[in-house]
Amino acid sequence: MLAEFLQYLFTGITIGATYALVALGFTLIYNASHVINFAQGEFLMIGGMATVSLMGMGLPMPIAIILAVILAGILGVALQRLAIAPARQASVVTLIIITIGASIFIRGVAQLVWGKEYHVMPSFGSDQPVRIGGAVMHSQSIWVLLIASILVVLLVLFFTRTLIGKAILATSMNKDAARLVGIRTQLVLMLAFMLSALIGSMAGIAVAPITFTSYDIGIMLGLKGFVAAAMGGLGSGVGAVVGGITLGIVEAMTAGYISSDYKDAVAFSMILLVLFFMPRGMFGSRVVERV
Amino acid sequence: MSALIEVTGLDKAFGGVNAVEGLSFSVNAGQVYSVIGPNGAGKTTLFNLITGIYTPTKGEIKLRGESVVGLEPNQLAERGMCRTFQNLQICMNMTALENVMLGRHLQLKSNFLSTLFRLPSMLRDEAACRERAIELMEFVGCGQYVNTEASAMSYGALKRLEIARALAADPKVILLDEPAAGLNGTETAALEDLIRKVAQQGITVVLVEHDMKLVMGISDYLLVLNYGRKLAEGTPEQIRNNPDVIAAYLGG
Amino acid sequence: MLNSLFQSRQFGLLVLALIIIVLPFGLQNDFHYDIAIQMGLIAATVVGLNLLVGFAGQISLGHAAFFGVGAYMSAILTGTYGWSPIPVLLFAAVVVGIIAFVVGRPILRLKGHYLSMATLAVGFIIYIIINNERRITGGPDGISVPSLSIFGAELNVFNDYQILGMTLSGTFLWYVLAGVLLLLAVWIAQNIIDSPIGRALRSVHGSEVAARVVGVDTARFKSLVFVISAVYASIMGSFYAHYTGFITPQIASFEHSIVLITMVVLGGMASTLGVILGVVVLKLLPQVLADFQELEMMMFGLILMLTMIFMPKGLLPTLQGLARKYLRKKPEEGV
Amino acid sequence: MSKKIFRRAGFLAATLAAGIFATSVQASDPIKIGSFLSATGPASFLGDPELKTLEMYVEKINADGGVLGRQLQLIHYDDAGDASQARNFASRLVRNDRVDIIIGGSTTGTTMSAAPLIEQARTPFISLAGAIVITEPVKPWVFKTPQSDRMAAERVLGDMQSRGITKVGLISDTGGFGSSGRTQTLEVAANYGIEILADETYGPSDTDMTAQLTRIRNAGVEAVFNFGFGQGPALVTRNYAQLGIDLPFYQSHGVASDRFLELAGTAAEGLRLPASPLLVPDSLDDADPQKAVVQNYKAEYEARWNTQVSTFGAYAYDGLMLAVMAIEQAGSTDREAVRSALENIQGYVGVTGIYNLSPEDHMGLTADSFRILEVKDGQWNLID
Repeated sequence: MLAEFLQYLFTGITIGATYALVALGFTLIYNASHVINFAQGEFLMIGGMATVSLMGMGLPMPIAIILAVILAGILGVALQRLAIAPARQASVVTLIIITIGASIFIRGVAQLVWGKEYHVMPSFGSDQPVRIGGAVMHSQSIWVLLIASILVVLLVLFFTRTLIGKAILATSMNKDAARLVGIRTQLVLMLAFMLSALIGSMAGIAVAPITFTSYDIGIMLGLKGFVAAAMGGLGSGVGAVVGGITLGIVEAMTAGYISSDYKDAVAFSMILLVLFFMPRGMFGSRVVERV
Repeated sequence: MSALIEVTGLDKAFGGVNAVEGLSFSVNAGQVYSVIGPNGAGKTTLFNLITGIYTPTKGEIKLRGESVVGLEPNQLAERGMCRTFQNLQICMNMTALENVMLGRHLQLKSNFLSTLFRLPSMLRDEAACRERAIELMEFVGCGQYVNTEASAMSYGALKRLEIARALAADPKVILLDEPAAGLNGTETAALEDLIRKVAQQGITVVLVEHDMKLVMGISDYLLVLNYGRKLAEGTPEQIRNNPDVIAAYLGG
Repeated sequence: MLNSLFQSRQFGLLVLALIIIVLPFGLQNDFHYDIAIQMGLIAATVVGLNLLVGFAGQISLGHAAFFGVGAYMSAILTGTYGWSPIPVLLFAAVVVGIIAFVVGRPILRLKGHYLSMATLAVGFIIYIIINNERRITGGPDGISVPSLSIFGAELNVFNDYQILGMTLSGTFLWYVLAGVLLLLAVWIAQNIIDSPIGRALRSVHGSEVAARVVGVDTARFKSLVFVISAVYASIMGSFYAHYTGFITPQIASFEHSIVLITMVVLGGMASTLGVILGVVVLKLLPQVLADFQELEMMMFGLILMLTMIFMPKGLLPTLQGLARKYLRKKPEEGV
Repeated sequence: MSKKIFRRAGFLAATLAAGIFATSVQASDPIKIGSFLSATGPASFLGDPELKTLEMYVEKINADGGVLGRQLQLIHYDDAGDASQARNFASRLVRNDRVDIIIGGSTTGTTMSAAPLIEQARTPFISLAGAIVITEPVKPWVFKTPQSDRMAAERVLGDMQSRGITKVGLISDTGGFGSSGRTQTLEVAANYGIEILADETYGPSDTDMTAQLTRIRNAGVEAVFNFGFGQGPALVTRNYAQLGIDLPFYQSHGVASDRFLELAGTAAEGLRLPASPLLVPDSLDDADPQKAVVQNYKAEYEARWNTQVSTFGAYAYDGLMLAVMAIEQAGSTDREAVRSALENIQGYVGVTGIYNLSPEDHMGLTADSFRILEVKDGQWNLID
């Protein structure tokens, strides 16, 4: 009984950690620009696919990973400069469509360059599963959790301890005021997209040994990440992490105890329930209507 | 006759900070009643509480003897209360005239079927509504903007347009939140005239305003707020001579 | 002058009717008719969605689900249970209306991205049910739908009909039907927009708080327009199902919802003729890009992205703006 | 700036118009083979090898002089796995391009949504999708080359029966392939004295199935059967090994490719599945009539595309060869003649199996055409 529960829990936490990382990417961009970036999933895809293809060229794994992350970062900056910045006046829906267009475009290019097949990426460490209390966990899952935790800590430090991090936060709160005190908001926005891309690609690389990777892996992961971010409360880092982990655990528990047919449906119902009682997600800012 | 608006023991806290605290006052029908006070005194918060945009933490608000705490703004509109905003709330996706016609929303009884098929009854109502809206635009001095997109109008014109919209609802009481803010001398003078004309029609006017000359000129009664509390109330004459008010304004 | 001509209600309807009448002279074969008919049906759906998204400013990322429920109810009730298509279509519209009302009330309190999320979730749940309940819906492999019959007369795409001494193909009659449906959809949508109800809806978009203080029960109007647009989708979903004769859960999917809202935004939010243009472009694009094979996806994404970046207001409003600038040099008076 | 946008819009409109109308120009000479496949999208690992196969063999046949002295012209559209798109492209093929025969429909959904239109246009249609509903009941103009999913289920259950297994756990994906396979398996299990004790599913893009597998393990089963395609079954296989489940494990023909072995790695060791002989061309008995055909196709495909051959491409190979055979026998592209020639083809030795079609059977394969393979030392091994 306990072993079973633990198994579902581990499964949920592993999936959830991935969702959390994607959600963090959403949060970063949302915070700086109030844009929901539907191309977020493509950063994961770029991370995984670029690493695999660079390794295929004979590069050692660590170098391949670094190059892949840099590539994703450049892509993030390009996305902001070429697609988001020129459309500053556009409405929320228009921006959504632009990022969807961007994600289709990136996927289209990836398919041309890397083909349509799924690819295997070796685990970072051993391939032996880890056993805890009768349940097993992929050893790569430990890596995923580790990387997720480190990234979260780094992000917290970045936002609370560095000037540039504080600048991003200030821009998110009031763009005009930030500009008045001398923050170059365009630079801040670029930085937010870059950071988001870096986190996304690292998440993509970390999970690739578990999930495989292909040109279209970003669609579903991106969507689930958005769900997690909204559940946690857009703009809240804690919310993104809690939202992601909760979503993962709910999915695994539903598949284990209720019905695997309806695990996604249960997850989506739960979001509706959360939003019903907390219209700004679990940790979203309680903004007072100002008129 | 009892007061039109009666507020007793009103509190509003935002995250532990009291924006309005222990406030009681009443507005009599037919008055021009002004709320003044330094920035951050809680004037706009008070308006938002009275018009149902915020819910009070504590206290009672009565409109014509009926408790209205917890009612939605649209329910208050049904009871004859309408307002304007310090930061303009104009529908920029419509023409000026449509904005004013929107104000007559409650006066239109067209049902869904007559809308779907454009039945004559609905067209008649619309024509009457349009006529009244044009009248009101002329009344507030926006007559030349009838077919202009709201987004193409000047700030001062939009301020007056908002008053026309509020009047279109045939209110018993109208709350104006800093109507003179951002207006030049001539515009302010015109506004003063307009407020007088509105009051002459028997509509109670509640005003939040910084322009002391305007306030002292047209108000029947004043309420002075400071840090969310009542500092003083009385006729313009009494307020002008109140030492606390003088201290707050000079020291603040 | 030109401005009022563009915005006059009769003008738009007239242009549309003219296009629908003239178009057959350019359609060379049944495939062209096929695409045109689908454009008509989808356009009518999108005109309804535009009431919600374009005019009332409420985002829906799950609208295809309503389209799907209408389509599937028609497929199942006429196919499996042998009911008559038109009553089923109306019944489905009522059911979808009720569903939209029940879900709409709580989720329409949400704002911005949270509303998108909630509509996405509702859409996904409906899609998952359709996909999973294989015994009823046929599951992911889809279900076939009987042809439409009106008062006992079957309208089959594949038959020929004698009407007033002329032989007309079923496809042509479907074209006429789709054209009439689209005109009707536009007429009703314009009636709604150009009325106190429409004003209230637009005020929800323009300034919700202003709408509330003048007495607009915004919650009621949001849920009203949500229901209206869902009913539009349901009815057109039913017709679409009868027309194509076979449907799969994909028509209720998130992807399809995205396609629908993209049509609205691409064509021009709050422009009834604009969103129809959006449908035409997005329906033609895959056919045109089909020749590019591998490049198709990349080009589609690029076109979508560039159009929205350079024409954030959508195709038609941007083109209208340009036309106005060309035709009238003087700036508008009274500005 | 605005001028530029105008010009661009004009160009776009012109392109749109040209794209739609240009294809209606008729050339009478070549034999037109129409095709709509899921070359991209979630079913691309079906559509992609199918398209590659069609392209290379049309080229090859044309180089060898064509059919009836006429060249073949392949007109292909990518439906990206979307049934509505498939229907529209089928419409375009029969009504606009007026093709002589259609080979395509990678999935059951795309096939079924296109079928009514093609039937009506009285154009022979050879589908490459699996579900039994495509050819049962028989539709006059619709044929298919893959074995039905029911046959796969029967082969697997038969093999389980021979090993004395009676309690089985089923896990399938919620996409068309898995969902249809699941239904068939549940329907025929009793015929083999087998009870399905657990019936779990996963979404096509799920990344972890340990929860479902844990549930199956706890149901007290003696073997597990996974019906699905794509990367899902590889993940199931990995999760299966990771959980240390030590029961016989079966996959469907949906993963019958070397790619699957790469993805699943050592976790695939010991699992069995029904597959075409294509995966084990060299283990076939020399007397086996399929041996040469299979070896040939594999060699040619791999040489041309520099990538591993897949079972799904073979469906397209057999489809094309059947089409060519029928046209040759009919002596023309007269549609009715081709159709009737198709349904009378006997003893065609294909890569997938030996086809004996008839007016009652528009597929023409038996369950025996599936071989049972087992993974040993990372290689496919012929068991039965």
